Amino acid sequence: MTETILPWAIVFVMVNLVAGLSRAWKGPTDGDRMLTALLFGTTTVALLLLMAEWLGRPEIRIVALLLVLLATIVSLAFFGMPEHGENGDDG
Amino acid sequence: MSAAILVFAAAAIFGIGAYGLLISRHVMRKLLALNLMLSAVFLLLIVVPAPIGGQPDPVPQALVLTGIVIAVSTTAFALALMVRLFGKQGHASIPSDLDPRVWRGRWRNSRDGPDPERNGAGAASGDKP
Amino acid sequence: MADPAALVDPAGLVDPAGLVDLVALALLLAGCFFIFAGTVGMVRLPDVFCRLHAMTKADNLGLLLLSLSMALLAGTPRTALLLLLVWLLALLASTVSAHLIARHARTRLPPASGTRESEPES
Amino acid sequence: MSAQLLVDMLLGTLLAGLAGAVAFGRHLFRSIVFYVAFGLAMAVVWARLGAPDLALADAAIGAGLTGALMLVAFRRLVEIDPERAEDEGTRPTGAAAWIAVAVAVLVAALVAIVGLTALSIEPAPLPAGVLVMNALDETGLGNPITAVLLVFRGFDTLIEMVVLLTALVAARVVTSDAPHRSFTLVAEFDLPLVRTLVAVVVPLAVLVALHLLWVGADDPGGAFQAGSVLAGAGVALMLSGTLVPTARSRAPMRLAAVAGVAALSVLLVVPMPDGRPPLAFLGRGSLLFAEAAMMVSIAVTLSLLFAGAPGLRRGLQ
Repeated sequence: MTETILPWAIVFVMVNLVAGLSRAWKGPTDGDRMLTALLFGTTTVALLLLMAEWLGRPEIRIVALLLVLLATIVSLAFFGMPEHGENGDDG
Repeated sequence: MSAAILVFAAAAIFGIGAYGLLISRHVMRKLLALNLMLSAVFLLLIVVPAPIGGQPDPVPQALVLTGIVIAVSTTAFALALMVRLFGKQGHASIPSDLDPRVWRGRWRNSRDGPDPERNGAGAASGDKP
Repeated sequence: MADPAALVDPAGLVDPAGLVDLVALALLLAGCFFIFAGTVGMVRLPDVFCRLHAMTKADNLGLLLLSLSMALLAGTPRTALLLLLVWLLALLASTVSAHLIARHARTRLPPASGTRESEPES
Repeated sequence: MSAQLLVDMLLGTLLAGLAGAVAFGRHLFRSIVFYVAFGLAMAVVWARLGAPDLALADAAIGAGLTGALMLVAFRRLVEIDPERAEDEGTRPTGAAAWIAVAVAVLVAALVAIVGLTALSIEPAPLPAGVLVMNALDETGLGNPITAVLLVFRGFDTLIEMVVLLTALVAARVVTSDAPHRSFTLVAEFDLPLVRTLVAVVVPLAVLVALHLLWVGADDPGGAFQAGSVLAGAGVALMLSGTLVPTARSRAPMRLAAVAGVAALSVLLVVPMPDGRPPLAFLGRGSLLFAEAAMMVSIAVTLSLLFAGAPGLRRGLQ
């Protein structure tokens, strides 16, 4: 189980990660982009938990804990970002 | 094998960072590009030395660890500089070294005053509130 | 994606350790499914509010299932507690982030008109 | 293809793709978001490579601090002039753009060649890392990275701390005559959710930092990681309005900022006349003391750099 399936689960989660990033590129609003960062954070935590088990390294779980602890400060910094020049148009 | 893959990734990141550094004029973009190049160097430092006991060599690990912290502090300083620059000159761009128009402009600048192609922003606008 | 040979191990169904593995596998697959659902919502839904709604819930459920699976595999109460803490914090983080992003987006485009505008069928 | 190889290839591609998304494209805000994602991906790569110390530092800094730093700086630009915040001026086109592409490709090829060559040559019979591992027992430490930082390259670490302090002083000079504004963003609204978040996250972050400091001698962790985590907590406090930047710096703050340099220099220099190795005269206690001082210094320095102000005080909340 650990040997055979976990790496494939990791690959699957990573593919999800990449697919979700398309939203950060397309936008169209700043909120969408921040939302992708949020999704990226949650999925990365899942990825780290899987890796901790796969590689047999429990320290990686502390990394995941740190990520969830501090991931919010980016959203806090983003909140209320004023309107800026090119906001809203598709890129 | 996986080391080789990550060396290629580091090379790509370094190249992308170099491109961004050369092509962009906004200071923050240049900073982002510089940080990318830095990450590529960190990656190389960890991946290239032979692992010891299943772990990357501890000496470069220590170097990179301090490097990460130093990088964020210098970035913070550079960002403070950028905000000041923006307040002073009204935009946060510095001319790209690659643009022939800028070369011409510089030459003209040194001869007879400000460069008209910069929309007068460099010289006209003073310190904004 | 799963290796079928690992599953039909006949001893696995009798042996409690094998049973735990099986439950862990089921949870893992379910977790992957919900993460996938979150990604699909992220890519396909029409506007920020819908995406927020879909993504935060599906992803956190996926994370819960994955954490449960990993806790079963690791098998120690300490790890299980740590994973539970990680999940609770992730829940808190995405609650606050989603709230902030939604609030931010609402000052830009009022939800009613914004949703109607960007809905594909109208 | 083995799944392991596939994971590595995906990670490499993801990193390079994220780097591309940062460097290309017109929206600065989008580049910043992708840079945050890049920091997260770096943390995953460090975890994959078996370097949890780096993953810890990058999780705290790359994912939280740098992103918040960039966003706040960008926001300052937007507040001064929303029209020109993203203004790039004219980007090089034509021949100049091609020169940039050529240089980038050349540089990337060079890095790849150097890296691959370094991989293929026979490693030195006794690289520094092996020497460190062999001498690890004499230091009484279990974590070779902490041993390198404090025992084998202690003076190097001292200079790193000085660099950190220099960045703080330099930033202070730059911002000295600028108006100090608080982060009124979230604080203005006084959202109950944010208060809850801060009430949970900050004590936990302090706890994690102390844990990392305490186990750092033997397990992944140490002053740099713990300091980054504390700085993250400080940034959360500032962004929520619990701490407010002030124009006046008070003595405790300054002391905290120089504590690392002071403690490290004392502990490195005092044992020298006796011919004993640096940091040896108190055993593990002195190491823990030095690490604690460094942690406080790193946390305070990074927080003050984030605030862009000489001091901090409690906010209204």
